[in-house]
Amino acid sequence: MAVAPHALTREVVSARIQGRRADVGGTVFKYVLLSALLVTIAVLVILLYSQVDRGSEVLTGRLGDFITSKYSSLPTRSGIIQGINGTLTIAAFVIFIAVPLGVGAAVYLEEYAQKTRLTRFIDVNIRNLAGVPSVVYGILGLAIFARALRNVTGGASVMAAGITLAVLVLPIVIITSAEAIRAVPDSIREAGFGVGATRWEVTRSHVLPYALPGILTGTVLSVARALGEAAPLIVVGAKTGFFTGGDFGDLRDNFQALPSQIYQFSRLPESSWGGNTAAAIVVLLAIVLAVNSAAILLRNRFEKKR
Amino acid sequence: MAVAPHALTREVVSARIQGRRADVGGTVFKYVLLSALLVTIAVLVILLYSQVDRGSEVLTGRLGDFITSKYSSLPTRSGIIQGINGTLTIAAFVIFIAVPLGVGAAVYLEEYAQKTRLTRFIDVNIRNLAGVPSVVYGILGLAIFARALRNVTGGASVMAAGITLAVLVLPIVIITSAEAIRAVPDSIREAGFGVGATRWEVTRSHVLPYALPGILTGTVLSVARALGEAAPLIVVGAKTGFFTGGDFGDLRDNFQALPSQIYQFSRLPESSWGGNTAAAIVVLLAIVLAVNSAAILLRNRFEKKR
Amino acid sequence: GDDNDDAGGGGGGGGGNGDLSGTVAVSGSSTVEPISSAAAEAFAEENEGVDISVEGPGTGDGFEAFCAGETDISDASRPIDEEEVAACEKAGIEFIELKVGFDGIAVLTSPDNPLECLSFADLYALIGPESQGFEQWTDAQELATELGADTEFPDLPLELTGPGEESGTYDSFIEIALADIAEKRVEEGKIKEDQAETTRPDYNSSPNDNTIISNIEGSEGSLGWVGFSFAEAAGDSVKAVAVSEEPGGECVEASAETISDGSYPLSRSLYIYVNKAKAEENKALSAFVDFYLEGLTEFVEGGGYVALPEDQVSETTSAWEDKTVGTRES
Amino acid sequence: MAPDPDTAVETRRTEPAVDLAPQAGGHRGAPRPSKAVVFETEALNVYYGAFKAVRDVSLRVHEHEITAFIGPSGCGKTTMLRCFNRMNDLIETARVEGTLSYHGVDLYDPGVNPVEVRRRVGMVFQKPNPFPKSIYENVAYGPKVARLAKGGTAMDEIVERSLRQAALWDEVKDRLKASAMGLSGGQQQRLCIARCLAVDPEVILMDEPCSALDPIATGRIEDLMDEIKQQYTIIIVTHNMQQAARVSDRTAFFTAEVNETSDTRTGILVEYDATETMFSNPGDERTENYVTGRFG
Amino acid sequence: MAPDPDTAVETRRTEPAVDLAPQAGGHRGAPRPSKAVVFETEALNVYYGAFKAVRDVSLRVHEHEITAFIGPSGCGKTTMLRCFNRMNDLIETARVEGTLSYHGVDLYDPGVNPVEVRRRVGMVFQKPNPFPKSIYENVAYGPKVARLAKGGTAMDEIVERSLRQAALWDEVKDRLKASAMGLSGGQQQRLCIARCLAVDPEVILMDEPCSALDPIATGRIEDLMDEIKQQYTIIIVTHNMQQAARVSDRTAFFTAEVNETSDTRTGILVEYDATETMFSNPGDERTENYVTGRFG
Ligand SMILES: Nc1ncnc2c1ncn2[C@@H]1O[C@H](COP(=O)(O)OP(=O)(O)OP(=O)(O)O)[C@@H](O)[C@H]1O
Ligand SMILES: Nc1ncnc2c1ncn2[C@@H]1O[C@H](COP(=O)(O)OP(=O)(O)OP(=O)(O)O)[C@@H](O)[C@H]1O
Ligand SMILES: [Mg+2]
Ligand SMILES: [Mg+2]
Repeated sequence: MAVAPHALTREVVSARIQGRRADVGGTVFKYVLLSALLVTIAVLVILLYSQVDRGSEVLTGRLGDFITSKYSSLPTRSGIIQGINGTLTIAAFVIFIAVPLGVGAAVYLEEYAQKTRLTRFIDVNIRNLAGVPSVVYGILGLAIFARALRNVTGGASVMAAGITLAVLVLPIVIITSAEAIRAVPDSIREAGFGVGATRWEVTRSHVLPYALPGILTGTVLSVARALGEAAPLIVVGAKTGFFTGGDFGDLRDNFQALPSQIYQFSRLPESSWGGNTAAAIVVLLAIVLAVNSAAILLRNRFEKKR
Repeated sequence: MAVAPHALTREVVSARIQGRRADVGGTVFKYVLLSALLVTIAVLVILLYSQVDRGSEVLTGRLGDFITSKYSSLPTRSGIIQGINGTLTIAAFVIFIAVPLGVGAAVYLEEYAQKTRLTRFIDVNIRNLAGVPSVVYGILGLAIFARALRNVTGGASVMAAGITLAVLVLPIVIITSAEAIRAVPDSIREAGFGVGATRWEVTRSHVLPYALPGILTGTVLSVARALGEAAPLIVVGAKTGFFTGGDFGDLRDNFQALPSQIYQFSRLPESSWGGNTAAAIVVLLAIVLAVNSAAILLRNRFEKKR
Repeated sequence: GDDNDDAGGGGGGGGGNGDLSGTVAVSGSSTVEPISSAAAEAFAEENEGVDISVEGPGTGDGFEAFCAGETDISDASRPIDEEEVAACEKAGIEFIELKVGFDGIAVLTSPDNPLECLSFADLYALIGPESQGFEQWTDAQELATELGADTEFPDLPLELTGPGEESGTYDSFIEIALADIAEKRVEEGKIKEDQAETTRPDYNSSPNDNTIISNIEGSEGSLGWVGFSFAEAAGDSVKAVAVSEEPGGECVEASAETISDGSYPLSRSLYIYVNKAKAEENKALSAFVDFYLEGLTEFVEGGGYVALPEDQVSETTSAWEDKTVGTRES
Repeated sequence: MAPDPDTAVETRRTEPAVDLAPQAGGHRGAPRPSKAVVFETEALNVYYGAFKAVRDVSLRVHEHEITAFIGPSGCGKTTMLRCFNRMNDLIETARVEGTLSYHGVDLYDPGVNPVEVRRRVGMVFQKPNPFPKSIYENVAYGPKVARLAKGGTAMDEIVERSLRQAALWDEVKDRLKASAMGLSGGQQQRLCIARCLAVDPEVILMDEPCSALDPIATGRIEDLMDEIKQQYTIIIVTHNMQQAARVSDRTAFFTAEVNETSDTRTGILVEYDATETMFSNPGDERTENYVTGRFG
Repeated sequence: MAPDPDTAVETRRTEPAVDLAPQAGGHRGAPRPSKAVVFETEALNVYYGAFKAVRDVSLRVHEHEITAFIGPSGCGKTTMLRCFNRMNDLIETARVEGTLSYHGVDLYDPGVNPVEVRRRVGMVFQKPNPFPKSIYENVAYGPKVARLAKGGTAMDEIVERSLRQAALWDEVKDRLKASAMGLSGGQQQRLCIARCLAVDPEVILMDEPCSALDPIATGRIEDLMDEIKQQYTIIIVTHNMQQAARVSDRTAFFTAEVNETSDTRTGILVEYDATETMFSNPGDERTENYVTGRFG
């Protein structure tokens, strides 16, 4: 070719293949990336440490009480059982409404729907829905689920809140699931169709299992988001003060949830309530952690199977 | 084989290949999926319609004024320029801090880091961080960016808020980017390494372009989330009343952002402020829409190139 | 009355009526919320069948819901105003106004600030509508002097933080400290009519008292106001300034005594408003109010506020027993 | 135009195009007992978007025979093959014109269920594409969806038989539960053959099934084809002339024709006849050049 | 043990394993002028996790020669090939033991930069894997990262030359900007060959480069190999005995040996010698059976 014949002696070759082409971009990049990671980790550590520290008195002194008591205006007697119940109920709504609906819509869009102008329009709209501020969902939830449908939901109840948050995370579930489904190689679909499977069989047996880790990631992001939203709950009508009730299973009753409870605690005098605020944050983090761990276990189980 | 020899006449074949195997699951499923989609679309329509309707007076009567005036305690004079400035600035912080850091960290984790126990631990933690309630990030932002670093940020400034929200969405950017990068087929990497490219070159030329649509999706979700968060801004110290300043570029100054302004409007008497609330929501939705459209255009450009 | 005849009802100790059922919704001032909460908690312990909730979004928000018929009791850290009365009337809601205690408004600054005492005129010069744009304490000196004050302001940047418009504390502060001077200034033509009931617009407002306190403790030239109980809870991290009504008048520090005997000028009364029609048809509601008033002193003091003197307690009790409709304040 | 009805071009063609000449030579070669026609295409055109990939193909595929498709790379063999079980439906831009009948039934009739077609017309793809699942599951999936066996020993038997037929059993019998993605290229290809056999189809379409196989495995697959053609109909795409000559009964030679105007290449059927004829005495010069390796 | 230093097994082997016997036969065959040794492996073992895929391979690859690797599917040919340019580094479970030197330099020395190795030892993969970009970009990418040309006409020339060498130019010259994913299987394979040639490497590793190619394209690629071996060193994996016989100078025959205890299969080098010898007069019965097609 254009290049002169190589005189390949041991020395020449050794020099050549041991040389490192100036990969400055690569090296700089690598350290930039690493520091990005470290910053992120540092945030977690600071966050956890500061909260555990501030809440240590409550967490070590009266954790059982704190978790099982209702809210009281006395900081030393106040607990968060109502918030825990509400948060778990809301999570259940999200998991049982938003996840199936969202994954279903994503499957429909990616596997069934023709790629027409209409589906593109729908796709754009779903992306826009994901960007609607959560307060707006709160306003919507108040108008529709807490007021217009009060006969069903019982007013500003945990059911209204759960449905509102399910609607809030629905677009996120759809988008992340659709992304995961789109990443499934076509050759796998062809293999399935090739042995005479229906579209539904191909979807169920091959597309969904392959996309599952990605779908789980999106789902967990959504559930976690729902667990952490305070503003729409407050707008929908989470009780921010003392109330009786809020028991687990009271779907059509007054409710409280951990994030709004934390928000409320954070407005009470810091000196006496700071410990409760921090302890409630730690409990919420523990719940999020549990949800995540469950999802990661599931994810690993399915990734191994790939 | 085990099956008797086929007697394939025209009639037999015709009956066979025209028959539809009872695909009840598939059909039911299809309609479930379709209704999931319709519900989602319905929500958007209701949302938009109700807000545009409620805000129509402001939107048609004094839109220019509304967009260019500062907040005033008189509903008919109040505008949202400070909120718009704050929101745009915060979006800039997220785009210029969280996106590069997040994509960088994802690339590092997926392409560079060895899969050790440590990286798995980091991965789990990032997933947990994504589940930390936004209020908690607000508390963290108040403590670190608004107080400890007040010499840099100027206290409860838009800079403090922007950094707080950048930190808030960082884990989401990392997770969705990592998911997109993981979906890049190994054969593409092998092809790149095979012609003597460095890891950085393979990442830049092949992995990132291939993963770009997915990364963009995640990024847009994150920016949209940041545009819509109210609770952490209020905790960090968004001004919920009148204030001078809040001009574009005043990074170390008092600030307001659209979501917290909407939250504030929504707490003022409905009869006189309802129109402003709805109009502000419509403006925020328009901004989200613009961001999304830009991202979708980008996405399509890069998908075509695949 | 709080009859205690049915001993079989529930295992709750004391004199509750275990058979009561129904709902009671309380909302309104976040200042009064701890008092109502304490009452509600004690009541709920004895009456498991009653669904009771107490919230504190703010006095104004509370009246809005109350006059829309959404709540049974509205907590207030100021008397109901004319607009709100009109709204209630329009909705056909009659209410019983019950005074339950006193709260002071503490004027706070940083412990590093040399200032010891401020008069209403000083406060008007620093916070009133005419102070818009003042960035240094000394910027207000001229106006304060014009109003007859002789306080010497420190040469520090002025950083103001206080509650927002939705808060009863904001309204009370204007009402008590600024309104009289502002009225005069309107007459003198120095400010416009619609500015009379406002503060300067350019200050840091927050609905979160902790944020206010932390802003105040953060800088030397800070100034702000919060409810007395919050100031007390904040301890030594901030300094409560003594207040005098007239320039050169007696400087009084906020304390339980000075607030209850009325010598601390920035003190206000706390109220609950009960929906009369609902109280008549809802046994649980009337029982709750009975219970509330019976333990009133305990609840008020437990919340960190100043209890009513004997004579006013009986005034309140008789207003409830007579179901006196309408407001006697304002 | 074409006296031998089994191999020649349809006489009903709509356009008497110039490129039909070579096919007219198809009536030489040893006459065979006429077998039932499985596929019959008539003036078949296949497009990818605006690009015409295959033009005017008319041919008949016979029952219990092996039909080989040969021709240079890019001439549309894969494209043709994918028409026979409607796999082209899955490519959004692909479009088929003309008629294609299966046992006399129009395959592209709206009433036809492509799923049922594919169930009966199996396919081995050019690039091995095992499911990212275990070896066992790869083979068992087809029979499961076709309800041929519920599982248990019946399924085990199908899996073993199929893997044996595909000459893979010995190599994988001890790791049936291992992932198919860890197999070598040739092993994956045989797995895909086994997967196709497992559903017991009527027709098997094989797109270069032996391209990644060593001579031993290739020989086994060829033996298999010979054995099962008693019951099945087979169409095989191959680049290996010896293989086409060895195993097939009829051979279709495609080539790509450069379009003068647009400078794109469209696949056409040059000649279709009994394999013996095609290799010993082809009617078209291009066929002769191709099969004898006189390249150009 | 192995008098012919060019083809025989290394005498420094650490373990005198029983399975070495066949390789001892490597010293027959016509002696050739001894060319420089490019690769030398010594007791090379390759593992995937705990699974030993290749055992104790010792051989020498010579400059300006074509070395063919033949053997049944799954015997470790691809695995071996991927050791020569350290592509195995990219498989997390893969691990290499023993030594492998390139022009006397230990390839697995920590000081060696695998990027530089791959730049000089190019590879054509078994499954065609074009970048999901345009045809032009596929070919131009290697020269770009190797800074052989900045773009413009210099790059255009490299692209054209490479595509011509890979016998693809005529088919794609009018759609260089079209996506490589729309090419047929054989076109993709030739594109990957062109991509590899474009960086002007010292050694080219080809894993079944003609498996999806028709005889015409195959002939062109074989001509190409013959032409460029004056400047390059080529290792080719092939299942086509004729091809191995036609093009290669030396042939290595691998097979998979069933391990008695674990019932897994490990690849071993049975025999390595001049191609003439291997096909006319092999030293090992297994080789003879394989190359003559006496299967089993
Ligand atoms: N990534 C991998 N992980 C685990 N095992 C593997 C992997 N790649 C190959 N193997 C196994 O290693 C052995 C050798 O595989 P290799 O791909 O080298 O075979 P080959 O000789 O190239 O076969 P073929 O001719 O079929 O391509 C096979 O048993 C295969 O299953
Ligand atoms: N999905 C597709 N989109 C666009 N063009 C395509 C597509 N698939 C194939 N083509 C084009 O159609 C023509 C025929 O392709 P086809 O795959 O049928 O060829 P082939 O005969 O199978 O070739 P090979 O022997 O190389 O596999 C080629 O020019 C190819 O580039
Ligand atoms: Mg093909
Ligand atoms: Mg291989």
